[in-house]
Amino acid sequence: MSSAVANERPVTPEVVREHGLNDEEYDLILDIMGREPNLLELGIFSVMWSEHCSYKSSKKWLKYLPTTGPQVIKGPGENAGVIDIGEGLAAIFKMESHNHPSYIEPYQGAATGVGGILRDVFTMGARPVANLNALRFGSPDHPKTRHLVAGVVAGIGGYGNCVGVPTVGGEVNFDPSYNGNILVNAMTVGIAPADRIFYSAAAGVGKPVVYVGSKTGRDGIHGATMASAEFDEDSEEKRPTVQVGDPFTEKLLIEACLELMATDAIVAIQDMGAAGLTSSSFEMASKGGSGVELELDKVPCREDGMTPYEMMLSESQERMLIVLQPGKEDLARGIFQKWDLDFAIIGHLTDTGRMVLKMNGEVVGDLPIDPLAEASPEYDRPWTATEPQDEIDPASFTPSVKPAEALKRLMATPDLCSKRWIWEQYDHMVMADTVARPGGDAAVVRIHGSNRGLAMASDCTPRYCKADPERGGAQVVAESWRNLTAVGAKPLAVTDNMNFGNPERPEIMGQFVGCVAGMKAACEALDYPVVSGNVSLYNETNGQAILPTPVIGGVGLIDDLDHIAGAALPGSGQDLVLIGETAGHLGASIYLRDIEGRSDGAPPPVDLELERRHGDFVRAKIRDGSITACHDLSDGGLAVGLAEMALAGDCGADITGAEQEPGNPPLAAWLFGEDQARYLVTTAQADALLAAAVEAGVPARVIGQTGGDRLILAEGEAISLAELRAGHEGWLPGYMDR
Amino acid sequence: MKARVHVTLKNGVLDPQGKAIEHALSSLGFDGVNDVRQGKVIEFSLSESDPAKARAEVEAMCEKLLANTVIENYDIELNA
Amino acid sequence: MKARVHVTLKNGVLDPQGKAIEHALSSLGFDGVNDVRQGKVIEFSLSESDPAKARAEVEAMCEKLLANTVIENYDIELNA
Amino acid sequence: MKAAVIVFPGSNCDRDVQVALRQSMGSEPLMVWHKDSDFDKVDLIVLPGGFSYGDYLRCGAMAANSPVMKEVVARAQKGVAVLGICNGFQMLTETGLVPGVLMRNADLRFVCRDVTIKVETSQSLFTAKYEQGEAIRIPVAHHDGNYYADDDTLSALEDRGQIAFRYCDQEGKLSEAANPNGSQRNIAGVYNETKTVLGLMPHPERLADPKLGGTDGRALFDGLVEALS
Ligand SMILES: Nc1ncnc2c1ncn2[C@@H]1O[C@H](COP(=O)(O)OP(=O)(O)O)[C@@H](O)[C@H]1O
Ligand SMILES: [Mg+2]
Repeated sequence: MSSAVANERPVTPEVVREHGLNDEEYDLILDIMGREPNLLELGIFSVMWSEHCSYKSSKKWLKYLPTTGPQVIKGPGENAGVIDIGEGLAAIFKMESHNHPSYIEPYQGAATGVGGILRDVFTMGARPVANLNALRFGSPDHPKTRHLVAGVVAGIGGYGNCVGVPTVGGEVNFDPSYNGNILVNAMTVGIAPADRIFYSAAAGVGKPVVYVGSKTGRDGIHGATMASAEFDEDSEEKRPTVQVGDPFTEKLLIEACLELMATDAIVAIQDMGAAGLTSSSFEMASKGGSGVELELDKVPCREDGMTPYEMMLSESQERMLIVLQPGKEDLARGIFQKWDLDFAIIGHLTDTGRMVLKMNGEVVGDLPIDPLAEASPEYDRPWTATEPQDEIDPASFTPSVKPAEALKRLMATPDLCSKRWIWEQYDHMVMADTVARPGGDAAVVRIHGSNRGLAMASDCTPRYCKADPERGGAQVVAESWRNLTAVGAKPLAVTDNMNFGNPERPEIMGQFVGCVAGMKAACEALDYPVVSGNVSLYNETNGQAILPTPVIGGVGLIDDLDHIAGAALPGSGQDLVLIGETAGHLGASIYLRDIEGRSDGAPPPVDLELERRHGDFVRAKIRDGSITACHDLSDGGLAVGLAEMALAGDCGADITGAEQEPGNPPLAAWLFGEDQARYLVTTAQADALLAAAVEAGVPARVIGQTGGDRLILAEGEAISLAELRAGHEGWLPGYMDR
Repeated sequence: MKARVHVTLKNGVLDPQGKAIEHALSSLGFDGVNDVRQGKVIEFSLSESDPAKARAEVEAMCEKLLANTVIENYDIELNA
Repeated sequence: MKARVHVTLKNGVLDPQGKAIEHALSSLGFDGVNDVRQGKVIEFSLSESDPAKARAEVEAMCEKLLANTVIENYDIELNA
Repeated sequence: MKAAVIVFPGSNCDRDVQVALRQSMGSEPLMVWHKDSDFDKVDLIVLPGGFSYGDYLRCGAMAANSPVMKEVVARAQKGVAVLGICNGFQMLTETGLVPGVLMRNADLRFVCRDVTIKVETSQSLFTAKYEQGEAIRIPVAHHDGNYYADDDTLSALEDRGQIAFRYCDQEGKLSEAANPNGSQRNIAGVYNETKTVLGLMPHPERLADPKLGGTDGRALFDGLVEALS
């Protein structure tokens, strides 16, 4: 090999270990290469085989998830999933984690997380139309939490607001298990013409490989391997390089790429995400069954003297790799110059099946593509199932406080309080198509220029997943489906973000396996396939794992924006109708945890057949106009759901007396139980609605009426909206300004 | 005592602001301007009058709040 | 030639960033910190080597772009 | 009426205002790329919201120095109506077409929500379709909307009737609570001396369609079309 690498570090066992490769993996490398790799080649193996890029621990299980359906245009395996939304359009979406970088540098970590997921979506030809974010922080009492919340939220806003894509939804939980490992999962939804989707598979000998966007610096070298290594106390000391995002350049890159995509110049396109130039060029060639030769001295660099190793492993942001049709170079160059972006032809496709890297004409790296991709390790890690928890008999305990007091407290807890302080820092209206803003069950974004819309939401209930991974996994999917249904949308497909601890521990691997099983069952039963996703493992600090957190981002379609529902009570004089059965499941509930200080018990069972029947009924009744407001019941049960509706509509309600119906569980369980497959709706035509419910085999009953400025809960006990609002709206700003 | 703290991006860290300023200056016709970097300067008065103690205090402020040492350097000037 | 430009708010112009830093420092337990002001520092290299010409050029940059003289002052340092 | 929307690198409300103008005009506004300084004669020039040049250095500062802005300033001086929304307002202050500056929000946070603003006068091209004193609901979305000018300038603006809108509560009363960003005297928008140039922080184009939850912004565009046709 050439002199360009002569003065790089020799590959010693220590260097191999620093690259996160174990002995077996290194033996495999020797086998594939037929010789010892140099440092550059070793670096490439290390990122390609990192957990982050190779999914080596999760691959085996992810295969079980259903990924097909008539609506699916492209399932997992590309940059993002693609579904058909009719009228010649496709929705393209994905969720991705930026957990570790956000813990180290919350603003830039979260910002670059948004930038990365945006690129995954527009690289496929879609104009991004919405962002969502699922956040998990440590205990509010932990000294770092406030700073992390402030930084992450500012970073998500700082990037999304500048790029001009509305951030329309998300979720936020607090739990001590995230003290040393926060979760920042970002999701982007885009829309593209269904017949103009761009893929990464690149074929055609001699076709030019083009680099566009920002210049390459020494950013985040080894970021991908960092994202796969467990945290320990020194990781803060090591201060690994964190990338700085440039949303302005991203905005230009979006416009330039979409402009180029409107021509027929592109053969393949791929964003440079984790592992930058390495994984992008590798994937393009590997998927296209071709080879690639790159001249690294042509790579636009921000700094002098960058080595091939640094260029190949840099994670500088806002860059894309494109394979062009020969002869289209000038057209493409013109577009990128118009947008003041770098453009450089850095190589071409070959038919050798190898990746050949040159620097100033000399070969500095030469690896076989298919063997490396195929041999990428896959582990069947040992796992142990989580011990089931006991069901909690709702009659088995005496509540410590009266319902009104419990409700007041719950509405002001970190998990259930209003997240307005967060979403008001996000521009959620830019693009002027946000029909339902943050605050409801799902955001609704109009498909530009039409009267149709997409509904989207992100969901996960980690405490259920911890108590019973399989039930929890199913519940996550069911809740997502319910949230879309509650606005009147037809749920179409999901993206997932599997956040777990160290998979080398059997109990953690067991959580993963259980959650996947539950998700599989629910996705199948609800015709709600997984079209894209992301896995983030090793979320632990000093052996303390996070709660299993498989986040689901769901997307649904609304055919007619004149027939949607919101959660706000629509005014006085309407009937409140509870859809679904209330057995009063309190196991693993918010009520038990936050009011009674217990986190034991089995989570509520998920009956997927009922979910479907109840949801289909509710959706049909939203569409025919008989439901005037709708909210699915989840965390905190009926009482919390009702309170949220009342606050959103600034209208009270009276449900006293409903608790006495024969067969009801004890009071606390009736009000706060978290039974699934339930919705609370309002209607001006209760008789017709109940009759239709009977016909559809859906349990439904009138539990009260809207009106006034108080909630009258049970046994006549009342609480004013003003008091509820003060706590609900006050907790987060109060916490952050302290 | 008066303190002046400069907080600048570490070498090699992307500075989008600096890049944009460089671009704007050149399109305004200012040629020959290179390597533009933008940082912050924070000035304040300090009741501590012992120079060594003051420096230690300001250093602690930098580490805890004023700079993000993952990507930024800081530099402290003190004046009586 | 290297230039360093400080851009700071004029006296009397309220500085929300400075105020926020002051508040944050005091809640971190740093007492006796007052009059916090935050400004910008812009550093670059300049091909012009004549000091007078360089200063005039940088002054023009400040007037045209780097500072908003309605609320900001600027201060130029040059180093060969 | 003919209108042009100037598109800067980093503009992101250009399409939104294009849609609102199209709705009120019944025809397409011209979309002018910032490098294109000799665009057709128009009656109205709109500087849209967004993050021109990333809002790096100071919001609007780089756009204000771009070649197309020379042309905008020249036309404004000849009496062509100019509407700067949000980032466009920041550009107007940076060019000096309207007085004052827009500083970082007092609480340092980006803010996106509906606010109510009081129409200070209906005697302008922009507000003829509103009632004087009316409180209208319009969204804001900005990080740097904290309007500042020295006291003499503020008083002069008030004397000459150059204040266009002020943040107020739903009853039209000015209060600190209704002020989303710390602006002096609750100022949300100002005119130039001839009231042919308006800079305002809130986004009327975002509530000009009942589907988006309100139409209070529409009268601004309708009024312009009527006045300039
Ligand atoms: N990080 C966030 N960003 C934007 N919106 C958020 C965020 N967190 C919560 N929200 C919004 O707050 C509302 C309530 O969230 P959540 O309680 O998780 O809803 P649900 O229980 O219906 O899933 C939703 O509209 C959601 O989009
Ligand atoms: Mg919900």
